[in-house]
Amino acid sequence: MSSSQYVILRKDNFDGFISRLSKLQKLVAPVSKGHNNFSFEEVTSGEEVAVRYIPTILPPKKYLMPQRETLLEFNVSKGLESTPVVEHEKTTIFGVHTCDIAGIQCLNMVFSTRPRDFNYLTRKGATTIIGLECNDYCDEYASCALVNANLPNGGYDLFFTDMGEYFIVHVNTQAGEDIIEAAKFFEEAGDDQLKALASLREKKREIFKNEVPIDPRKIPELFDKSFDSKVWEELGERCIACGNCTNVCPTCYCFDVKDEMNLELKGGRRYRVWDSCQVEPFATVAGNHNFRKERAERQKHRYFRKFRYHVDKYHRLFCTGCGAGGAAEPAWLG
Amino acid sequence: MKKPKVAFFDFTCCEGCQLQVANLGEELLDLLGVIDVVEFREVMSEKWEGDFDVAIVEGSITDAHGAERIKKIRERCKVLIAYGSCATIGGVNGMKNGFDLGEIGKYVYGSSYHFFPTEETRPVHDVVKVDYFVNGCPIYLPEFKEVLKAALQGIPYHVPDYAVCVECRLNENVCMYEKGVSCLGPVTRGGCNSWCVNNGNICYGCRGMVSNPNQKGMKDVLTRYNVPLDQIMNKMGMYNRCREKK
Amino acid sequence: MEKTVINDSNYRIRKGKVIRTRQMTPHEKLFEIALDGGRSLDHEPGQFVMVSMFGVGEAPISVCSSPTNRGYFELCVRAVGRVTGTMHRLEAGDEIGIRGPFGKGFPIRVLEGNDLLIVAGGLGIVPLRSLINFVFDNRRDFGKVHTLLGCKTEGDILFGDELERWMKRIDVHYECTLDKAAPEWAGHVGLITTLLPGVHLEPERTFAIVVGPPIMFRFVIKELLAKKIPESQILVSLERHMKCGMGKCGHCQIQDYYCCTDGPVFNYSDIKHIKEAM
Amino acid sequence: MHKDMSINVEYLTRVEGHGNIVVNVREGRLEECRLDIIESPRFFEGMLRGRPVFEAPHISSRICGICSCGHTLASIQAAEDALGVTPTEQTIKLRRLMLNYEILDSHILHIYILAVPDLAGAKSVIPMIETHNKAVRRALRMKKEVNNACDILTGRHVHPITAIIGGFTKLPRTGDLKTMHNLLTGLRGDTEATLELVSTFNFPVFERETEYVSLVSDGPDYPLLSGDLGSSEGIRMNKKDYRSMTNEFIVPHSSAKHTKLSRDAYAVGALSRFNMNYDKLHPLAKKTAERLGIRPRCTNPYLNTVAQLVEWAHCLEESISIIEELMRSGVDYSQELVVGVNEQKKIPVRKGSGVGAVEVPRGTLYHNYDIDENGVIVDANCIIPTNQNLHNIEHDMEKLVPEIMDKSQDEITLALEMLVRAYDPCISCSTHILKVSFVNS
Repeated sequence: MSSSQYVILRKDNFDGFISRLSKLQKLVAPVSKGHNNFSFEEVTSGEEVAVRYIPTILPPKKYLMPQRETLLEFNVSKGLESTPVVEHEKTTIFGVHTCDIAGIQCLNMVFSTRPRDFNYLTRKGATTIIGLECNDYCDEYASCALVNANLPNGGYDLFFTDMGEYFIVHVNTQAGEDIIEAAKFFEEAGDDQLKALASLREKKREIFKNEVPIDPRKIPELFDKSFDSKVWEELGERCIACGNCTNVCPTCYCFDVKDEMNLELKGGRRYRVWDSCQVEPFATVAGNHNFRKERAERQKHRYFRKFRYHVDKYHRLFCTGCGAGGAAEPAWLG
Repeated sequence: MKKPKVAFFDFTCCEGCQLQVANLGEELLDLLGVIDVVEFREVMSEKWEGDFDVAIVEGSITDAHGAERIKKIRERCKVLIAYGSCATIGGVNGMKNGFDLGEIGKYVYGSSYHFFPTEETRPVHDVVKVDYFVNGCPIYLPEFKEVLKAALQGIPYHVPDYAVCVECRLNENVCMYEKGVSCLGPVTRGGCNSWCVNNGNICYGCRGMVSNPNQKGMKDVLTRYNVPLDQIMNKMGMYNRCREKK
Repeated sequence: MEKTVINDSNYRIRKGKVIRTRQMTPHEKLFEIALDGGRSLDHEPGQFVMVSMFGVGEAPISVCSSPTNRGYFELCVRAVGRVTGTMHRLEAGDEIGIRGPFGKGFPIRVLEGNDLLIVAGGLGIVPLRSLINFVFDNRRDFGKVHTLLGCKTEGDILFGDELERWMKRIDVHYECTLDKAAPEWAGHVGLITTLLPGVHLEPERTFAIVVGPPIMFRFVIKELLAKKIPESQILVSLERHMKCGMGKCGHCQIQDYYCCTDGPVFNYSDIKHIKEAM
Repeated sequence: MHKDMSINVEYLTRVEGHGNIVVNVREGRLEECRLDIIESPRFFEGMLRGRPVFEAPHISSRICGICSCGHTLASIQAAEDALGVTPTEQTIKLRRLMLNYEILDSHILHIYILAVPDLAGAKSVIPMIETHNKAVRRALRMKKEVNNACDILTGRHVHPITAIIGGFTKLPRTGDLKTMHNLLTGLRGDTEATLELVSTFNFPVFERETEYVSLVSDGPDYPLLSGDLGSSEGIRMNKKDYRSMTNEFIVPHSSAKHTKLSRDAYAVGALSRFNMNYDKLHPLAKKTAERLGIRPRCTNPYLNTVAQLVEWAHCLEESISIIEELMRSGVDYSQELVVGVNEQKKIPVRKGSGVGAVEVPRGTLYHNYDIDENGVIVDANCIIPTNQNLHNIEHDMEKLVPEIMDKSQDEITLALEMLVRAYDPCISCSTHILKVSFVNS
């Protein structure tokens, strides 16, 4: 660890830092919604931020890939006119856990793969990510150690670790450094503090153990063998096809493209919205043939997308072990 | 292009859906730029004798007079849109079907109950063919606009056939079951943007049930949260009573 | 929220104009389309475009004309959904939005110098017509050409006039079978698989190209393998729900593959283990 | 001049619900004059039996889309009365705001879309888009803005979501208060323009003395949400005794029941409230009244529309004050409720009977429930403002027709239609709720 990359933020400066940050550009962070539920929302002060939180109802992917975004504006009143657009807003996301950062890294891979998705990439460029370390498991659904997402592994501009009296902050990018510069609350980390961080990480290795008794490298192979397994039918019987599991998943990115006319029927917009492979029409073609008619087939598809299909293409699992899918729905790969 | 003639009609209902349309505000004027409203009793004195392109119908059919009237309207229009729970699923009027019609008549009107003949409540499509449905009590305006535009463009509108939970999760509401109260979201058709849960109340099922609910899965959910099935069935009886055919 | 125009957006629409239309059957209509500014589509046989009906949506449509036709291309559309239903109202002179072409078409360079066995079921003739006409326009590049067509009834046969011309050509072997035929029908009756035994071919130098409804593939491919055509010389074109055409939206995913970017034309040897493919 | 005349205005338009006016004149003498109600009944009171009282506000809101906030509030009040629940001060404040929104929304709808076309000589608001575009746009805007404010507080205006027994399921955030404040203060200009427009109209000249009924109270506020029942003949009683106030009786031609008190008929609504509680109006509302030349006691029923505009000014200013108070004091979010249908018994349940009496746009609305020890409704009764006005309308017509007999049939028809419309009758809810009560038996 090079000490120049680490700075300290004392806890009594946290509120000042958050309010300063919120004045630089739109700032979002996890906030409590009661009943042990959290969500990323716009904040302007430190007290609004839930520093300890379990995975938010929706992952922070919603800022990079909004639930609904306009792709094209058109006018049909005198000949066809259409303009492709991107909607974006400079945004800082504070308090992103390593599982959600891993999710954003997956999305970055998908949307950077040619043909590149300029709507996503524009928004990615406008987003600053400030990570926040989990010193311990957040809840019983997490399996981040299985997929190696419990420790920081890039994908952020700044990374905060809660050390009790203070946060130790890893400065990873120029954008991160700019924030440190602009908010005058940081001091350089000393050796003791770096040592404390190292020992915290050491302790984490004791706490976070692979939650599922399999070697993660064997997962794709295991899935290859399970394609015709009965387990999918059991899942299908319990699935109510609500689509929650895909909506809350940090790596799910499927979308639908729709048109909307203005009321005077002269112009309108083409937009995309999140879609879910779990709902019936997802794989239905014109003429009503559904390529995944059964809930069991759709659940299987979802699991294979997390653990098998994308491994060859993107060289990584598309599960971040956040446990959100499991929390949203009782059925979980056990 | 000639503007399509559109007429609004109401049957047994609270007329709140018409009011929702009035709540479009100045957007109404955009709408009036592309359609020709020929009958809309609540805001217009004008009457239209001829045929029309689109009939927008609110309310349930609850007596013989209503049944005759809706059949005549169907004959006069090319496209019929049923809007609001009363029209699409019978809605709260359906609660009446849980009583003996003579008994409920006497309870409300006393000895003169026979002046007010009534029949079992029916949604509009149980009497005449309906081309488009706008569910909800009241209608959700963004959806109404989508349906109306689809009707004017001559393209189908597919009522969402997924649970309210889908939209509720996207709105990042804390699940009502987690708050300790039961909610009909898991079995009710979405499309309302989880309007009631967004405002801290539960879903009462006003949009009708999803067409292919996983009953076993649903029972699992109820068991998980210790909700008795009859409590859910009683709630279903508020809007969805007309599903139960004698 | 800022809104910026992105010129390199993948969702940019190219404007086209309907030059001519022809009602082919009660359900299918043919559109001849020219792109704005006389530019050519530059597609390969087997590729598709996303057609925009603004305010209604987009739908993937196979290009059914050969790229040898310059200055225009053709789409043959069955009215089954919102977009295709609306398309049927278009007439000559109307404008239309086009994205694409998208996907992998038939590998022309690989096919050259070989015999071709083209098997089309129902609407499968639409993408294949692009290939067939390309082959005819470059007839010397290919060996023997067998074309087998299966339809439900006589009324479902598309491009009937062209088929008659193909029938008359001496450099092509063409046969058509109907599932159900009127008594006056002179041709074959029965499933398309019944035509295959009658085709004489040299399997090692023959590429079989199969396009049809999902149910057809399995039976036809079984016959082809029985005829000793190598797995790697069987090509299929698959249909899936598509929204973006760029391997992102997820609708057309077939296990490891995205039909829109990895297909729609696949080599059978690549997908034979893919259980969801056929 | 002796003449025979028969007027039958079927499906009276531009009022909510289905009503017919029937007038028979033989040899210059009025033989018959009545308002038929031909809406199909809905049996709400019957349907409420057997349902948990916690569902009552949701269900009875569906009696009428126009007054759904009013029905919700009357229903909540009756239920809380039966259960013995006392709402907090904050809840009462927010409920007053909610009721104001409803009155604002309903009055502006009535003034511009139902009444102004008659006064401007237009068939309806539709042709006025051409002839009075600015006014139509203003009307739609005013309605929309009030509606938007109401959406913030109640989730939506038509069948409100957040108002339940015990309080609110969602309370306005700081930003919400600010938005509502902006929306309402932004309406002051439009209020002025409306005042100018209405002051150019010539309302029909017609007077008939009648009894005016509304809520009354000893407090300083213009009583809308709570109070005793009072009449211009000096009667005052507790809301528990509402049946002695309304004295419902059946008339053969109408599916809505009629009411009377000291005289043959009595009136409720904006004009009654104006006559009864003028002193308690906001100073700006009084000023509005002065500028429009209306004074208590006003006995021209056509001027109900003017009284509505006075009330609009009052409710707008009072709403702004309530919001400003909340902005100053802050909102106590610990009062936000999670109740569902009270399956967790968070609100204690007991056997009892309760009455709700609320001034809704068209007059005093009563809900009355008897509940058993499980909180299930065993008896329900609702009395609707329009019901109470029907008999008064008929008496107005009986006096009016002979006075205008020399006019053409079309003119008479229009005068009668305008009269009925001036009461802003919500026939749809009045028939939904008919119930015979057996007070004397």
